Amino acid sequence: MREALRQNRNVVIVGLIGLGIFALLPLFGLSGFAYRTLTSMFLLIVTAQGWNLIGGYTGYAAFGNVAFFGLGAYATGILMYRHGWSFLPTILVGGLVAAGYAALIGLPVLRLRGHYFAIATLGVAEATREIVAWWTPVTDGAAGISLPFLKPITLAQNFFYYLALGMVIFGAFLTWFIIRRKLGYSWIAIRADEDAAKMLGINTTVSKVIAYALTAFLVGIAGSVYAYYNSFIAPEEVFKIDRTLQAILAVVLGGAGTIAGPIAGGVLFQLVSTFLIFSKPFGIDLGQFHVTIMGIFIVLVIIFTPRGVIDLVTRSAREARRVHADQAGGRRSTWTFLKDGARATRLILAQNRQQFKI
Amino acid sequence: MSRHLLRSVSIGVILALLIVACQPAAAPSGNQPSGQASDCKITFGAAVSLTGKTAKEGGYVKDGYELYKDEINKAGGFKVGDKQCLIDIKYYDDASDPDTSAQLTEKLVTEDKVDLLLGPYGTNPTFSASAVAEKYEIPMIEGGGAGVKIFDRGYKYIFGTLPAAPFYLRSVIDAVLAKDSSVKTVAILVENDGFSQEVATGAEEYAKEKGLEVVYKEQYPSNTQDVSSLITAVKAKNPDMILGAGHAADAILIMKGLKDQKVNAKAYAFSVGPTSPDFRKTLEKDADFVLGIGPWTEAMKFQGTDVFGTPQKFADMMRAKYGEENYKTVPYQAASAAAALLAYQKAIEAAGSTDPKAVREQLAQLDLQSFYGTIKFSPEGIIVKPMGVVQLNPDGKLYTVYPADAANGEFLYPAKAWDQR
Amino acid sequence: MSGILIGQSAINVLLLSGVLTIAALGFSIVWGVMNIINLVHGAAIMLGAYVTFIAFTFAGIDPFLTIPISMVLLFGLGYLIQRNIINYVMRAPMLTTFLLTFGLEIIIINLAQFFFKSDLRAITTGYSGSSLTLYADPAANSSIEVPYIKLGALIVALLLTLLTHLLMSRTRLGRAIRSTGMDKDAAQLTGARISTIYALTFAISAGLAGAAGSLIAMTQSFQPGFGGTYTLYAFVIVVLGGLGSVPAVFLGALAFSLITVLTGLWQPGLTQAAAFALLVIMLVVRPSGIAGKAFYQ
Amino acid sequence: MSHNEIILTTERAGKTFGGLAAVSKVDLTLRRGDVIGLIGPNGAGKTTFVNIITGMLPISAGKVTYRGQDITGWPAYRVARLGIARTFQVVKPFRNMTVRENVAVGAMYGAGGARRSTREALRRADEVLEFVGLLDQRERHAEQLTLAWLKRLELAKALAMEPEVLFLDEVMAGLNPKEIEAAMDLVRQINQRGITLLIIEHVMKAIIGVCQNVFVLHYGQKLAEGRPEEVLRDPKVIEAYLGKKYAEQLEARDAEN
Repeated sequence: MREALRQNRNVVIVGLIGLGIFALLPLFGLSGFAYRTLTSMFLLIVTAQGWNLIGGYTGYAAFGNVAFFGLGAYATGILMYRHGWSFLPTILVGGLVAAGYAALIGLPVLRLRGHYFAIATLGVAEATREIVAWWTPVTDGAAGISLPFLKPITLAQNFFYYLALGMVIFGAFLTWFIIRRKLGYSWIAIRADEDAAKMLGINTTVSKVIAYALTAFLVGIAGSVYAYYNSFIAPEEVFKIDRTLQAILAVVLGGAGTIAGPIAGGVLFQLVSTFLIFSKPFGIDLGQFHVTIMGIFIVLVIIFTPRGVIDLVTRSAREARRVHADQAGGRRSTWTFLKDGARATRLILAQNRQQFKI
Repeated sequence: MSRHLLRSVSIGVILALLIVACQPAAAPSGNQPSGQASDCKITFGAAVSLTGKTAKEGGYVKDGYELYKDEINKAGGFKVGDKQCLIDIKYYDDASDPDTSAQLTEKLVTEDKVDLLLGPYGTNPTFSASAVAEKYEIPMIEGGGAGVKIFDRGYKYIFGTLPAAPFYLRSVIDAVLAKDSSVKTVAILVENDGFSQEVATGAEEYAKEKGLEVVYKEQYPSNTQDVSSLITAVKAKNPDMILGAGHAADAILIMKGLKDQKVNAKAYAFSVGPTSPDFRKTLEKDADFVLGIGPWTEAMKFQGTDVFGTPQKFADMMRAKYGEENYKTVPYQAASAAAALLAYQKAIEAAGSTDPKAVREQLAQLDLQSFYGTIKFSPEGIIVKPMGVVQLNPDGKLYTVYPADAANGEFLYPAKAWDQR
Repeated sequence: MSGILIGQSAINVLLLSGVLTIAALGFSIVWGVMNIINLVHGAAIMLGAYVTFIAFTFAGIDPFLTIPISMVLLFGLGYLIQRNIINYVMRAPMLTTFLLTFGLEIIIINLAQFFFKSDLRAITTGYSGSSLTLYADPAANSSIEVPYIKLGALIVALLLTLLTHLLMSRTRLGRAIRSTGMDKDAAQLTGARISTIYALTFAISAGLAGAAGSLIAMTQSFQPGFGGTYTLYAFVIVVLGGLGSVPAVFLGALAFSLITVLTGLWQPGLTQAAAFALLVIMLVVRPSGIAGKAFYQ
Repeated sequence: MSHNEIILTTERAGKTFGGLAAVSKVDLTLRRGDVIGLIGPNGAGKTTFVNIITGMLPISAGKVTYRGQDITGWPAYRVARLGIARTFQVVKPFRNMTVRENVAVGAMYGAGGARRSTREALRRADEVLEFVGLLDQRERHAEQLTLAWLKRLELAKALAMEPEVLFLDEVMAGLNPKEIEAAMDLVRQINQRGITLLIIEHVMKAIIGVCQNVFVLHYGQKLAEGRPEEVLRDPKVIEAYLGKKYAEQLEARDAEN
């Protein structure tokens, strides 16, 4: 995985260009809707980057990350609403509360593997939601907490946009920083073979708990920002399982265990789901079928590109380049390159489809 | 060369995707009455749930909006200054999701440039959507969220045509006490969501105020599939009155459970459920005697100068437009939705423009007699309106039984015991 | 706590556990044999409920007699889904199958919403709501009641559980399924066609989900989205009971019902939190469940 | 190198699985520089024995001492960091890493790991890879290697940890005679570097070729111990271990005739 990244400097270049575009985009004037769509997308990416640490790199399929999102949101909500804190420090508290909670539940839960770990984390998240909903004196219970919003509008839009974008960069940087270090190696080793990792001297418990806590930190700060951004939080909304699933989908779409994966997947997921609500392809109103089509999209992606779109694109490009280089000089043109690329993509898709078949 | 190529292709793809995402993908389309000449057009925006958890109620809300739109356009639209303006409504489906609701409201305001906003259905989506409306200082009248917390945030542009949640079950207590002052004990079953909590707390406080003893009040989780142990616990308390604050599915589950365990109370009432057609359809005879509440029922005797005039007329028009089968009883959500547009009509006509601030000022001082009764908002923006009590009569119909001046049927009390039916 | 309260609660536990066993049984088999967390399960339960609803409302068939119909229809659907979709990810990591079934669930629920609308549905027969009074204390206005329809559902559920147990332990098909679950490569050597076995396993699971849907349709109202909660319950039940055998599912359902009913009496707002807390504790302390084994039997 | 210093001992070490004893009351002493062969029929408890010494499995009874320190029941990673390394019978490469990264993990976390940076670990990996003859494969992904290469990779990962004691669990199984020769050569070289070796092996030629002493386990208990030639002539051992093989050979011969 790490080496796939090294070989594809292109991915990094594309990423930096994309970052530049996103950083400059507001200068060309965005509608409030575009601001919101992109800000939500960044927050989704951050939760995806969080999941990627435990799920992508360490190989522990956590299904309860929404608990951290909710705790982050509630930390901000309670501190701002009850204790009059200003917003920015609550982000840190939100992240730390989530990380602490992850460390606490991680100690027992990370002893489990596979499905059992997945279900245990799911259970923890559900139980956390119910407790927050029930614990009215502290959380205001199911009724939720309302927060004032930042004014004026343009300031708020840019503030949240760049804050969220900054968090995406932070998430990517954090990931990059760690995976080149011993800790990162230990995660990838654990994912490949936990017993072998132990025998090489890796304290897998510590590695996993750190991974889980960092995951929770990223997801928690996303939750914190969400709380203030949305100005309203309620248990059934901030602890919704769908949030975990969306983050996982984003990671899988882009490519698990890569830095660019959650970003590419988050962009793709948000664009597709937003597009489906509004678009009327060929004048056909998708109407209430937009959710169904999202489901079909998920199924197709899982069957055809289980390693994510980045893997698909880079492999296709590599293959096309190889074929291209073999061809006689006369036929080398952009057009033939694209054609080769398309053929390679088709082939890879067909291979992927058969890959896990019985 | 190929590396360079890949790079340019990637940039192109990203740009293309961004353009798709950030631009309106399709021209706003609505059902414009064609061929009819009009001076101007007023566009409303609404993100309602057409799929997801509250698709059903979202559908009622949309139907209410649509009926009003059709009728007012037939009548020539709104009179703004000296112009006649037809109205149009742009809808999106928020899939019952508050995040989507906020995103769509943002789109309606900043891209579709609608003049004014209508609310979604459900307390949580309303929270999110109303925050966007307030941010842009565009009025939003919503007929689908009654949580008091929506209105105690100091917002100025949000108005609600449903009475505040804590008032929901009060009229039931009044109605029962008016009939039988010997009633002593109440049990309250509460779903664990914000709206139901407010309803239950309001009912509990009021019951105590009236000298009743609340012998049982417990929360149950949303999406619960089994309430048998709650019923067992309630039965042990032997209450005179059983109140439920939750959603229609829970109300049905509780009624089935009460019958299963032969729990006999003198009155059963639910905040949500009895007025929805599904309640009678699913419970059939077991729905008899159950009390429901509504800010509006078709039996109420209101009179207005609007396109509907009376509740009965509104109900008949709903049935004519959407079919007898679908609207055996017309749920109040449809009426409160239509009332939202009616409130806009009067405010816009008074303001002489659709300027958000001017409309907001007019809404704040609105005092209007209509098919929906008096439409008048409190300083917080929520309608001030007594709740009517309805009862499912063994003859299969739904009668309004309280207050007396709106009643069109006899309040059957106490409810017959299960084994005597 | 009075005797009547205890008695009624015991009845509640029993009645609840019957339906939950059937609801979790198919989920457990697919998990144990195919190593898949099948999120489509809840959607299959939902479809079963609609089969019963339609057969009862439009053809007037007694809901108990619709059970075979929904089992057969869901069996067929399950077979097709496994053959044409899930089979492509049988060797994929767990996450892949999880997300795939998640996507499928979205599709099925939203299509159901389109065809059946999101109206609440329920089945009310002549005998709905009538119950057998086991003990009555007229003075205190209290009694212990056993609703006939739930009693019937319990009997059907126990019968189906027994049949499934026999199918898995006594028949050639059951043996083939079990050996496939234990070691798919070894099973291949014995001549079993793995893909067929998997398709049949999935179909059996869907058929059981269909039966669960029919039973649930008789006792509560439903709309297209209601199945997800049962998938979640199935998770908890399978973990509590332990993966690997039919009786374990029954034990798990019993344990789950006990927690639900007990917390329902004291602090109903925390029923799910209690169930999940127990789940996590169970996983950590005894991952194999109350009666779990490594494979299906 | 002193042949007298005791480096690792087990005293009455035992492991039970649900009441069944897989290993019981095994006493073993390893001296610095030893090359000991651990043999026994399949299911004799050889791998389990290694697992309880290295902390892979919790030990049920007895005591493990390493350089005078009681390490009974220590978790695997602490045992590994002390300088006890092992390979796995079923190879366990990190498939999602390159060969070089695989080995670097050993260098990062093994006995010498704490003082090494990632970069130094990668450099150390190159040294080890050169030693085992895998240097030209270092950029390949582990999943692309053949079994013989994978066995070497196992060895390289363990060596990168700078162990003092190394357990080799059937590193030669599945290799062809030429590869076995090479592997034996490698084992001798490792030993020359001062590393104490305990080798589980079914390839008798290798045992005889490299081991000073052989230790025989049977039904989880020590059956015999001594010089390879003597032990392999011991009737008890032949009956328990080789006897089965001879019987199979005889059977095969009968079938042919």
